[in-house]
Amino acid sequence: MTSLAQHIEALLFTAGEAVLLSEMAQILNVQEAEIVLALQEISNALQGQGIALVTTATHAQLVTSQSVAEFLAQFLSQDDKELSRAAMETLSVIAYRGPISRYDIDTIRGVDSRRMIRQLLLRGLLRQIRTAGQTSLYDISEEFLMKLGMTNKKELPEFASLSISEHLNRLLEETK
Amino acid sequence: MTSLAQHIEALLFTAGEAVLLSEMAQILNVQEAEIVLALQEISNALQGQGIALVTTATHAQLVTSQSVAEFLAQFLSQDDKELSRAAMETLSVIAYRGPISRYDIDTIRGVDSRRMIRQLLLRGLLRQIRTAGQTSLYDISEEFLMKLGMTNKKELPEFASLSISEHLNRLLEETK
Amino acid sequence: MMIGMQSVLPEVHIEQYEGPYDLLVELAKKEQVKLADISLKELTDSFLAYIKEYEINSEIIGSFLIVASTLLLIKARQMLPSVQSEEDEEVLHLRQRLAEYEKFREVSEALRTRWKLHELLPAHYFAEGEFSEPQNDDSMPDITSLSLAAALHNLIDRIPPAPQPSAHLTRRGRSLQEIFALFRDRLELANKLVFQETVHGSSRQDQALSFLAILEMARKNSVRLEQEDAFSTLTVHKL
Repeated sequence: MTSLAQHIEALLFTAGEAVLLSEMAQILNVQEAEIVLALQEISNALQGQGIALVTTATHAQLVTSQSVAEFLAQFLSQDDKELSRAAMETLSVIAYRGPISRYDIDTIRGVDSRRMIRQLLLRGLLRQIRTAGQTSLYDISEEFLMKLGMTNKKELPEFASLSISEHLNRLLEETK
Repeated sequence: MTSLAQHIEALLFTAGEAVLLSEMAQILNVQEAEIVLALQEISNALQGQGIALVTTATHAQLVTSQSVAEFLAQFLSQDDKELSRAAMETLSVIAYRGPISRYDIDTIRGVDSRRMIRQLLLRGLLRQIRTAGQTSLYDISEEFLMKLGMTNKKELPEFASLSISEHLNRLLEETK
Repeated sequence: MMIGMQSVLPEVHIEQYEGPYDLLVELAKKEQVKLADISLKELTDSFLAYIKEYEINSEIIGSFLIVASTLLLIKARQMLPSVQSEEDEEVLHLRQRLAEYEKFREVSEALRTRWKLHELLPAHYFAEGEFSEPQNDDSMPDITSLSLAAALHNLIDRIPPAPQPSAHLTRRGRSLQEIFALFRDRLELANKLVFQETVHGSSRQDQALSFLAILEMARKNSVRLEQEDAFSTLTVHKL
């Protein structure tokens, strides 16, 4: 695979969504025609793998391949109505400690929570609070609170003690 | 690529984070040894691409490849915390000798490493492997390898000689 | 010529050493040699001076004292010729461990220069925060507030506990200064004392420090030591 194709593949992989061909051309400082050729190369290289490339006239995106669609559909349907333990934990941290930064969430969980946060955002359970020039903070969404039948977070069980857990405070303090 | 390898690759891509080998074995209803073989197949298939596979004794994760790391570095912020000398020293001992008990880590470093191990666990750079009824063992996480731009700990400098030092084995034995 | 302890102590206070081996490697570095190539004898004074001078975190002081007690053997041989002179096992052991330790030290220095230099990234790394509103209400899973609380409890339980200082290492021992003062006071009263009797009943840590203290006093010519052979009574005379 050419170096250009490798760069494009990595860009698509880290973007995690459809990317404009024109944007890639700009980032990589090449003509769009070269991008199109490189995409063809990536598509060929991925032949027979579990990942594939989808392209339109304007966009490209890495996706799971057709050959595994059935398996994945079956696998993913299992946790449709259920959140994984990791997702539940992330959600609980945000519910009791929010608004909270991703850094603090990571510290409490001990692992990178980017993907979990993304998943929870997609499901409408979280809201992202952005302030110019500062790190985003996360809190549970109004919709989710309503779904829990609550009007205020303070109605969560053991809110008073869990939201100011000494244990967690110390942990965050230590890693600052 | 075998169908199993395709499924695993798709699973890893969808997960977007490290997945336990045992969990994959369970989902795909095969032995862990088969997973290990399939991972090798994926790793081979990805040779020369912009995506690669990181593996540890317990986990696997799809990541961007070494060949594009320098290119991607320009998009990364440098605000992250550095690693202290002592932290890297502890991680090195664990990387080369893991899975390793705290007692052996202390013996090699000549100092109580509890606080350090805890901090590294909290930062997700280590994993604690609990075996029923036995002392916990520690090993490095894929996060650690990724930060070093490596896909497997065998890529660590002088891995072969440091990981199986007869001399050190004897020293550790003597202090038991 | 007698070299004062302070003068062999270079700018060590700049950094808190992370352990006795770490300190020894750094001291050897200041002599511009590898630890494997220097005799521990040459580092003993600086090492002892360091632990005497600087407050070491109580969690790791024990490790320093264990090494100190081994180094004291070397020093004892210098000052008390009656102590047998061949390299004893304990010192040899320390040497071997240091040699192994130094390998990891070296490799970790190399890894530090690579840290986050060219890291590998996970999928969706740059995707954070690029989301629109949720598609529809169906996407919201069934969650109860109780399961939320349970999940947080679960997580808190799994946080590794803060290390408990282990009793044998961190029970606050006396500082070297305190032990100096103790010996001085006693010698003021008695003019001579028997080391073994004075330290009888105190911890191994305090005994090691006491021994260090009298060796140091002997060196500064404020006491004279007398011992028949390796394991006999050690008498300390005030000068």
